[in-house]
Amino acid sequence: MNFEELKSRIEEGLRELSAEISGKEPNVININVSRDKIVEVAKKLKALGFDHVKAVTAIDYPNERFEVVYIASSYSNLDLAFFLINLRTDLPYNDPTTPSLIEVWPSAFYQEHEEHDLMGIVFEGHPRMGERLLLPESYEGLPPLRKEFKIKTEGINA
Amino acid sequence: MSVDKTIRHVKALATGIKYLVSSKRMTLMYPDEIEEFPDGYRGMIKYNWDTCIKCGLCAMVCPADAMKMYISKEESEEGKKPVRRPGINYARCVFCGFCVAICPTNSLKFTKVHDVVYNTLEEQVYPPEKFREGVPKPQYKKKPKKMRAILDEERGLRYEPVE
Amino acid sequence: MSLEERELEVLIGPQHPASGHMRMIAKIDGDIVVELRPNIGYVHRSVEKLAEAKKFLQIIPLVERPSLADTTANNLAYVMALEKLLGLEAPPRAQYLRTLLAEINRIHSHLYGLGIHGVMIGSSTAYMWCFGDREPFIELAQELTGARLSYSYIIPGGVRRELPSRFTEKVEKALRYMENRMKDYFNLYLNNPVTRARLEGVGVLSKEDAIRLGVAGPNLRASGVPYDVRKVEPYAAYPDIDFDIITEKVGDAFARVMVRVKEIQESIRIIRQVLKKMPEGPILHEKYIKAISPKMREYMKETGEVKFPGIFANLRIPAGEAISRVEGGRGEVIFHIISDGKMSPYRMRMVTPSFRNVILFEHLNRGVRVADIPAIYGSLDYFPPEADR
Amino acid sequence: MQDLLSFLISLLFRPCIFIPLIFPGLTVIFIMLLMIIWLERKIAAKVQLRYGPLYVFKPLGGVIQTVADLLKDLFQEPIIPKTVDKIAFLLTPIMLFGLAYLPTVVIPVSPTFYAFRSDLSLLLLLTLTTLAPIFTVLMGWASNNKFSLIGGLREGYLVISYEIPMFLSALSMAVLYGSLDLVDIAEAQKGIWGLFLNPVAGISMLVLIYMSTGKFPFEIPEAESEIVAGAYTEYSGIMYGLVMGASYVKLYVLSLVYAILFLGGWNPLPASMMDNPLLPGAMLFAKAFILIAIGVFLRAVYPRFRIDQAMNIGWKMALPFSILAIFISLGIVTITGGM
Repeated sequence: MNFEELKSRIEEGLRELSAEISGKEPNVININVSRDKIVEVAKKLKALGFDHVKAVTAIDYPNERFEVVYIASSYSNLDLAFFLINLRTDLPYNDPTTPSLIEVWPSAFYQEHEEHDLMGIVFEGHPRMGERLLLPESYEGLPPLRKEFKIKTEGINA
Repeated sequence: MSVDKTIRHVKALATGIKYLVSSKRMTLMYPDEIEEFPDGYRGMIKYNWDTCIKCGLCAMVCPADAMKMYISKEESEEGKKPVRRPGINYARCVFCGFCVAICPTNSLKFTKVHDVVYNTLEEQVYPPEKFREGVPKPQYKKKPKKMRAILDEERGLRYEPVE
Repeated sequence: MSLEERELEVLIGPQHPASGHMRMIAKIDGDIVVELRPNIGYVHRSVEKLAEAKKFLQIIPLVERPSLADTTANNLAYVMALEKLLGLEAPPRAQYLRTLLAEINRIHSHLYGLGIHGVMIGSSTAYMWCFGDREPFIELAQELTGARLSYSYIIPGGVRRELPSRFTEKVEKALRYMENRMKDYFNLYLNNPVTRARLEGVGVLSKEDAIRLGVAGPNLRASGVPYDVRKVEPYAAYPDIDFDIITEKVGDAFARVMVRVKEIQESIRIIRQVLKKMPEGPILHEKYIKAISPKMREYMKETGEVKFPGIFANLRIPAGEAISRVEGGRGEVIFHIISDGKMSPYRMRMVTPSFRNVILFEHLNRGVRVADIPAIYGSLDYFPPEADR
Repeated sequence: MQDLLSFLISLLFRPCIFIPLIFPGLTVIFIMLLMIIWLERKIAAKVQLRYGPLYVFKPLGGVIQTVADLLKDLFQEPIIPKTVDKIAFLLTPIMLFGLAYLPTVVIPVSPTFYAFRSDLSLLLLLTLTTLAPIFTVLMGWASNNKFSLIGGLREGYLVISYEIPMFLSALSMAVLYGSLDLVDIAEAQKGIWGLFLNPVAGISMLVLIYMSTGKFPFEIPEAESEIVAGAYTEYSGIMYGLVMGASYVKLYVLSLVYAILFLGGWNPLPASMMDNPLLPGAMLFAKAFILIAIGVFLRAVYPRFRIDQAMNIGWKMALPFSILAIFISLGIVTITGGM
């Protein structure tokens, strides 16, 4: 399967879900959706054969938005395994909640939990929201991956 | 107990006995013997005071903030303006060798020294004046035998004394 | 008696001979594990955040640190992402050298995993043998790169060292040694009826579950999914190399061990081909060679040691986004880098195979016996610092 | 002066003093312990391509290492956790070691040299060896630690699965020789050793000895990678030394019994050498020591079984085999009309 073919097939599959689809050669397909459609889009993608999530990246654009990127691909169909689907959704800065996709992709379980822990995104429907994963239980304060959380740098002079 | 299992038990025991009676060993008897490292080993770094052009690239590329630019006192007083030279903090150094690789005049060079003991954290900081004196000599209670690791088809690694 | 009273909660780790830097909270009923929850994060070092404060080249040693036994995979994946953003490719010889180091690293990473697994089920001999036999390969890598484990060998546009003299010969000796030793590994450990009894049929991961849970690396292939990044999205010199993807059908602990053992044998094959086919040529992209002063270029030719051009100190990466993946010893490493054209990444996501395999602790340790916990743990080749990053 | 010395020596060679204090009693136990722990580490090291203990007295390959370890243990602070049951916690190591040592009194050294002779000495000996595991279970409970508890329970489960077949195997020899007296049994093997007469009993008893003393592949009650150190988890210093030593002492005692039951005891020494206990004693000790050495060698070869697998071996393999062994003995007795 080549890139264009897959892109058009995805476009066809997601026609009614008002998803913005753009491609980046040779193997990345970006799908932008709003958060209320994301579960449906994920289900469609799973039906197309993208059966697992490789990574969940949350990106902080201060005072503007959060972006959550699910990088999905396929294990069961090795033709599709070459392609990486980036399912993206933007979240408003003051309300970083999005439905969890663990029902569709259980492989996102720990990834979502980590982004919750370190970036403060709330994945609705995830059973471990509010629990710590990597940070100590007693940690309070800003989620460390936020841009507001500054770390000290020393510079080159002693 | 099947025959196959019995055979496999016997084979395992026989292999154990084979190694019990053989005299192969992999150990390098550190610290009585120490390994002489191959060329290009990324050990502690020596500094050439004279060829250094004080460009600061080494401090800029250092991933661990170990290499820093220190004010070189004498030179600064002489020239009436601050002159900065690199110094290293071995408490932080990760021995990646980026500073050596980026130095445009080869003023930083690797040595093969790596096993040095310090009593305090402060001792591990080498400002330029100390840095130029070279790397400390490892101190041994008894002079160790220097051994070279030789790859061997029979034994994997074999250590041979270096003359 | 009610069910709650029957259950005993056992905290395995973080101070336990076989827990590693993590805690497993096990609820057991008699000798049966009812539920096990991994509690990770004890060695979290926040690589993703630190990367945002460091310059691109400085991140190379940083990404290596989480998985010290398998540094090349992280190093390579990170640099590949940078190269995608820079729009350049390393010259062929550099690609071959990268492959060479990656495969040497895979062998000693697998031996590390097998050894730890050995001592977890009680075979101290398997542990000592594996750790001893890692040594020739570490010695080889040390000769090539100058360091035992934290190689930092791969840089944007190439690699840092030329092949040392008589290296091929030395590699061949180590490979032959390993091939011979494998027989004794089988006799004493892998075919030992006690080992078999402990591993066969324990912690079975079905193909469907492996796919559903997004498992990575040998653990995935042991369940019968022939997924290997080296074939799916070939990088470095892998397109030119002939090798097989190792899979097993059963998906139990023994299958996972066997995948690793066979991959060592496959790596031996790859290394032989790499050394045979190694092309001549530069080992750094010419764009960077040009940026190096003529005197230093001369020095590079003489010693085979690559000097960095001055621009490396403050390397700027064009704005954009790149995802790279590499098949490391433990599985697929993924880097997702978002650059805004400055000297540090805007966001760097690093997903390691161990982190993706954490989910297996919960999944596989249901209804097994207490003694199976270490047997399953070890078979996953799980490395806590790698998962915590 | 001379008289006093010779009197003391003759006193020492009185069976009721020699046996409990010298051989097979305390002195030899102590030397054996130091030797066997060193040997265990050395054998494992050799198979694993290492040196093992070496630096404490290098000319003899570090044989004094265990003494150094013992001294270290002696001077280590004995930590008694607040939450333990103090009396049980402190008492069990002593009971464990004492009960492991006690059966040595019953063991004869030569046909004429014994501290204690009874028609039922084999039974008495076996009974005494079964007492120790009870204290391991108690130890697991007294430590108030989950790993200790699991370790103690594991020991409990194992005891019932190895004890019965081990008794049956041992008793099959009693059937064969028509006596429960260890001296009689050893004397009956002047010609053929018991192992060759009834190999089924011999092999199953040997495996069960290693199982009962926690040698690999049956090192289940103290499986380090699973339950830290089992019942011994909370112990430190000399108390740990005692409990660790106890399992070796048990191995030593059972090896001696095995040597008497299956390897002919002090045979094939001629009767003229039997007057002095030293030579037959050395013979007996050598046989037992080989068995111990094999036991510790297994560590280098095997991983450990899971508890259910070990219990399977006890119930489904060793038990039928030991019953078979009894029938073999009965068969031999019927055919030959008694040994």
